[in-house]
Amino acid sequence: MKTYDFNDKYIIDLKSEMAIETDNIQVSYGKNQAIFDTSLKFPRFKIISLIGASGSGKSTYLRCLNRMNDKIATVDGKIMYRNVDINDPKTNVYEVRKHIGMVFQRPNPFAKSIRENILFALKENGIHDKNELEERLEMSLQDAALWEEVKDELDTSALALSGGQQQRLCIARSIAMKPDVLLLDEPASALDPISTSKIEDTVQLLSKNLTVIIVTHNMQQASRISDYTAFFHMGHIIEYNETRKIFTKPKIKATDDYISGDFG
Amino acid sequence: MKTYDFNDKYIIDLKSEMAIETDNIQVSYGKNQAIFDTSLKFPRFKIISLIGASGSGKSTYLRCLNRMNDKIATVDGKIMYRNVDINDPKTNVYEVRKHIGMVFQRPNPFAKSIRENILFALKENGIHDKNELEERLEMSLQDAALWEEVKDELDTSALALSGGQQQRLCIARSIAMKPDVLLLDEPASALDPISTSKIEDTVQLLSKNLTVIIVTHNMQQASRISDYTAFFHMGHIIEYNETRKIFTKPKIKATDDYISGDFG
Amino acid sequence: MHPKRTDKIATGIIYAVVATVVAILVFLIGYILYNGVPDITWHFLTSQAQSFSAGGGIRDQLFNSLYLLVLTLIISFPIAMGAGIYLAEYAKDNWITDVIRTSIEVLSSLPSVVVGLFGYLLLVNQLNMGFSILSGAIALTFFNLPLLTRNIEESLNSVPDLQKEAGISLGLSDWKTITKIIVPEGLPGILTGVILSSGRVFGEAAALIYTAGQSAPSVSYTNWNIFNANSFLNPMRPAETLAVHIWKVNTEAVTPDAHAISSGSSAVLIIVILIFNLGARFIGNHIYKKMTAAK
Amino acid sequence: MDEIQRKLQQNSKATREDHLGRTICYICIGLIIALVTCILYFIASKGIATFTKDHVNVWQFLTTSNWEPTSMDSKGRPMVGALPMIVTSFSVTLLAALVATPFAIGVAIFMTEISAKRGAKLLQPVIELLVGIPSVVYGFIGLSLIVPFIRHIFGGTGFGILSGTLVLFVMVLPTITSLTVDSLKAVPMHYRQASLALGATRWQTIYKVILRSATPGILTAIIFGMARAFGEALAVQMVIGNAILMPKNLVSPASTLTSKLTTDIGNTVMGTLPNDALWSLALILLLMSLFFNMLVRFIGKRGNIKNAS
Amino acid sequence: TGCSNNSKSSSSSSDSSASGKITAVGSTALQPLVEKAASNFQKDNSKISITVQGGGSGTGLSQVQDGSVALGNSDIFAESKDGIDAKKLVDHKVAVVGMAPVVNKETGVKNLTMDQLKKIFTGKITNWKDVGGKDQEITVVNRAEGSGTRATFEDAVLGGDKAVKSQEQDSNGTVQKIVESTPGAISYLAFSYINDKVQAVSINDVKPTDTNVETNDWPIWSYEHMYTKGEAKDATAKFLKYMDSSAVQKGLVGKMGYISIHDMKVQKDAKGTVSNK
Ligand SMILES: Nc1ncnc2c1ncn2[C@@H]1O[C@H](COP(=O)(O)OP(=O)(O)OP(=O)(O)O)[C@@H](O)[C@H]1O
Ligand SMILES: Nc1ncnc2c1ncn2[C@@H]1O[C@H](COP(=O)(O)OP(=O)(O)OP(=O)(O)O)[C@@H](O)[C@H]1O
Ligand SMILES: [Mg+2]
Ligand SMILES: [Mg+2]
Ligand SMILES: O=P([O-])([O-])[O-]
Repeated sequence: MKTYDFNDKYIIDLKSEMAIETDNIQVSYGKNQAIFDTSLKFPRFKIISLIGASGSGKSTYLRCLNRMNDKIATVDGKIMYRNVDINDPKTNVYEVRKHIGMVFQRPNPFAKSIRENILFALKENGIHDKNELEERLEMSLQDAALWEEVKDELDTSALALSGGQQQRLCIARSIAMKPDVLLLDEPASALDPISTSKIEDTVQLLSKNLTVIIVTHNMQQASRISDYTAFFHMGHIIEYNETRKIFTKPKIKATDDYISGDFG
Repeated sequence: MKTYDFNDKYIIDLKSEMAIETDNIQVSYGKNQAIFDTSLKFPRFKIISLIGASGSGKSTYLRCLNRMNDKIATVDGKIMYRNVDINDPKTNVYEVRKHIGMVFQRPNPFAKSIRENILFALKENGIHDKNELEERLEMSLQDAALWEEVKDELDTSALALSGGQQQRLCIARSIAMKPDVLLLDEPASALDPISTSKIEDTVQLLSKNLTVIIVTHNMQQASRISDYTAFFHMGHIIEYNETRKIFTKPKIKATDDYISGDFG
Repeated sequence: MHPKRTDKIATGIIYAVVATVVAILVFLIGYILYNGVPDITWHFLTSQAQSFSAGGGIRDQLFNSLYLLVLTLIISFPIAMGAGIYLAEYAKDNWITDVIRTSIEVLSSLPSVVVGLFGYLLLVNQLNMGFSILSGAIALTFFNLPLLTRNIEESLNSVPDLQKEAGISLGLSDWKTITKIIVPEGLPGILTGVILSSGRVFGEAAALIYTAGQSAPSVSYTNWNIFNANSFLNPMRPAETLAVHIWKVNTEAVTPDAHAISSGSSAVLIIVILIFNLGARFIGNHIYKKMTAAK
Repeated sequence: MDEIQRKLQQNSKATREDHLGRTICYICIGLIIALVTCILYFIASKGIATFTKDHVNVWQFLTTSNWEPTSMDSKGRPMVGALPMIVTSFSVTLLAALVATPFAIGVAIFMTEISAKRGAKLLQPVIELLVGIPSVVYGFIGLSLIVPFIRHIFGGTGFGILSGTLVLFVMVLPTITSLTVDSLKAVPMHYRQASLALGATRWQTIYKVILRSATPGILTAIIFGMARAFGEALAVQMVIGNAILMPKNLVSPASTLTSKLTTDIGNTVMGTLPNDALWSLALILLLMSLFFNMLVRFIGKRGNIKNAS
Repeated sequence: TGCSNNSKSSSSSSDSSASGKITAVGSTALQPLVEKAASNFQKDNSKISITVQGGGSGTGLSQVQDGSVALGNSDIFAESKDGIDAKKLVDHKVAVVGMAPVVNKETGVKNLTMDQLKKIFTGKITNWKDVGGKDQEITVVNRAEGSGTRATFEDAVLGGDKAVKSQEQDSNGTVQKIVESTPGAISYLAFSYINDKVQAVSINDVKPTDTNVETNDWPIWSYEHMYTKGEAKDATAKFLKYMDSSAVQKGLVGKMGYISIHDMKVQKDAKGTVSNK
């Protein structure tokens, strides 16, 4: 494997309003450090892709952003969201996760009906108004481009849906909470191309109202849908720039090698 | 979902020597028929991709070719290999599987050392000659492009390898048996691009000595590596042609839609 | 074709082994039912036991067994649930957890006489609870706890982590996620555990001889005041269960029809366990389907 | 500070729920630990009295074979030698496990590898029913069928280790089987696929791949079965003969720790040597179950290490 | 506290007004009689609830001594049990029970001399042919050490010698079953447990009958005791009085295979000395 200098990095300086930013994030699993000193800013209403080889720490980094690494890893550094350091142990993680939703690589609907999948968390959060619930149900399924396919079988088990539908349901479930930021960890890697392109459409639609950070292995996908792209390598952020620039004129050799498949 | 006429199909007429061919294969899981009437011929020393949407029956079809569907599904029709109908219940399935190897979507090394992973099946098949075993070990790891990476740690656990390495180990394990045909079911879908491209290289190398049939969701992959491509749709074979032709000028509308992502 | 032949022979042997085990069970069940079913009459099920004359029934013993089971479950299930959740969801991988697990295993492999004697010493004598259903239920809790705990832990662990991540990522508390999402999914497994441990509670005698006692004072089935000594619901009365009854009529062969009573009782025991088994499975599936909207 | 900022920094219902849930769980686990501590303390303190209060020599207790707590030996020490009971307990336990294990493994293989659907459906209830048959019933079936059968074949009284073994065999079969099934099921599906795809026969796959990787689990199953056998009282008591003699062969009456305990406990007076000595037997039982557990842990750890390296 | 002996009695002496809770624990040989008597007694005294438990004579004596139960049932004198302070206990003899050697029917033996019996139980005679039976090995089945039945039998038969080590069973029913089915088996049972499936053996040509017990011609017998800690009070006293009444002594006792203490022509003290009444 070629070795690259981790200090050789390029991070774009962004000026617009930020949805969330991290400041010198370090993550360790026990004694193994998985993320080193990562500071990134994610502009509002944009789609940002995280790319990099397997094990480079993309998931680890993403999971910090809504504290999903609590109890699994130790996370140092600041994560600023609405001027609050949400990595502070005193921050209410449950609130954090309501505002920063997450969708995982493998679809994980609850073993409940489609309706309950969406409404469960809403009800638990104290929304009991029938109309409001119905509205959110339809709105979120619409936004996840699933409404047409399931509107007649809202009370059947979510597990009966196809993989792609399940994944869109998971997205719908997240956006029903009206999050500010949506984190997606390889949401389409287990899916066929058709389902994948549906998910991509959904994501692009969503970015009108929220910020999307998406981990992907699929370079085409990153270049198709995202505004910015961050390239990770062995726990270090190597390059963060506009997607167009990353894929046409990467500033760092490592990025170039990775994108052209001449890496490692 | 658009509907297509399953009778509208195109199957290339091949003349060269065949490694294996299927004649009117039908597969059912209980009452659900998953594969209808599929007749395909796979030329020797070529790479053939099977593509199609999720659930279209690619895996099901592939698994028939070395009888891995025994006891799971009922398979009707003929599968000719070296002039023997290997779908005949009287055929010795263990012999069949020695000649027609298979590698699965998720790497599945045994919880044994790297060496034992390769040698296990050989020893079980009565090969006890030290030299021969060593030779096969090295040869197969070389062919799977893994030798350089593991030659110094042959006696450590295979589970300590990375996903990509594990998958190449599984390929090595299969080719150590010196099969005629190698079946690969989405061998790279769980891997990152670098590992993927290594697997692709391996496959291309292998096709000098054997026939490879590979299921993939990745259209780029299919077009990069395979000589022929078969497109499945809802259990039917729709189009089978040279890869170049399939991806540039598909003869059937369904194929065209699928490839251009305008499908379903 | 050598491996193929070995395969055939091995398969043959396994079939023979399975056939033997099934034969043993069929014989045992057959023996118990064949000997016992003819003795089961309505009178047998609904009248009081007799010690010196023939024709006694097992009404009180049958009720005591069921009541004891219910009490045992009431005491042990919530504790096991809490402990199971702890082990499946909260326990860290450290020595404290190791100690806890060992404790639970020790509890589960304790000989029932030892538990009985301990119950006798602590509950009956020290705590002055006397020979009573409650003492018995607490003693049986000792058996039930480890079985149930382990089972609940396993059932919860078998629910994929993905489900927990899903719940948590929606801003739900761990507790909500566990109780509302993971537990319902683990329910069929949990129910199986309850059935299995109930079987054990039903059949247990050694531990009960020293705790719930071996006499069945006559009680009134119309007295619903559980604090009244005469009430069938009073947990402080001694209560001979069916299994203890079988043991007693056999060891103290003063009842002329001891053989018939013990065969009849054994058959009743087995039948109750069977019914319980099937019923719980049925109900379990039903609940599961309802909760998960599966069809 | 806006609403969201404030909420982010405040505890909410979810926080409180979590605290409550955690507390409940801690209480439950605490209760269990308290129970175990309590049981260990009570039995240990009672069981040790024989040695501290009645001044019986521990070594003598474990290695001599004369059990007459009411009489003294020539040196004026009470005669309580538990050796025959210890030997018999171990004999029946080991033999029962030895006989039951092949059956259990066979059935487990059938349920997981050969006929995973129908076999499991048929045998699962079979096993659950075997668990459900009360030990008294096993005891009486043993007394009325097995003892005469053994007497018929081997002569003598029919009571003894052999009868005990046969009864225990059936009783531990479900324990060992269901735990073995669990450990076979835990072998990842893809091992089977990999092996079959390489042309291995089913038996080769089972024997070389599945049983190998399930070995720690199977050993655990056997040990739990042995723990069950070691502690079983009523059923064994009915068929073992209850004679405090060193077992000469498999068909002479003998006595296990549990059978001695159940037979005598009601006839002794709390606080006297004969009673204390019985509690010492209970203590041995307790220590043995501790020992079995340690063994399982050890095997579990070893198994993990082996699989990982 | 659940079932202790705190019997509260009302000031009135009227029969049906005494109330309370009595627990009687101990001898398994006595348990059926007390159980039956208790249930008859409760028909007229609905306010008194009586619980009868087995557990063995040892348990009965130690629990009544601890004060955890009101009545301790025992087949043996408190004096002859280690660890029991007999002075604190008050003895209430409620019945007499005879015990006899029993043998498997196939042995062909119906009578033994006292000496032969002793030699069999001490292991000196090991084959039935030595005492006039079949050529068959003798299998001795003893009651558990500490059982009242065994103590009584050994007092009367062994004269201080030690019994041979052999099978021990803790209950009459099991002994009965084993003697019935094991060829060559010998044991002993209380009269109430002897049935026609086993052979009761005469000693020195004296038959094991109630009449012979009453005159001490049959020497193996014992009292059934119900001990109280200190003098019995209130409900307990009332129940003990009932046990001594003719309803029990003339009816129940005989019906259940025991002998009424009032029918005895002799009496026995704690040391085993028999004297005329
Ligand atoms: N739960 C965990 N415990 C310990 N180490 C972990 C854990 N999860 C990840 N790691 C380690 O942290 C490093 C980064 O892993 P991470 O999963 O973040 O990579 P990734 O870029 O998401 O890879 P992939 O593309 O395969 O998903 C790896 O070395 C991995 O082994
Ligand atoms: N073991 C099985 N039992 C029952 N039905 C099955 C089984 N495996 C597959 N099927 C069904 O057969 C059909 C074809 O499935 P198959 O797995 O062959 O599709 P595929 O093309 O490989 O899809 P994917 O791309 O998702 O792997 C599907 O409808 C599927 O539900
Ligand atoms: Mg990842
Ligand atoms: Mg597939
Ligand atoms: O009546 P006993 O059980 O003490 O012989």
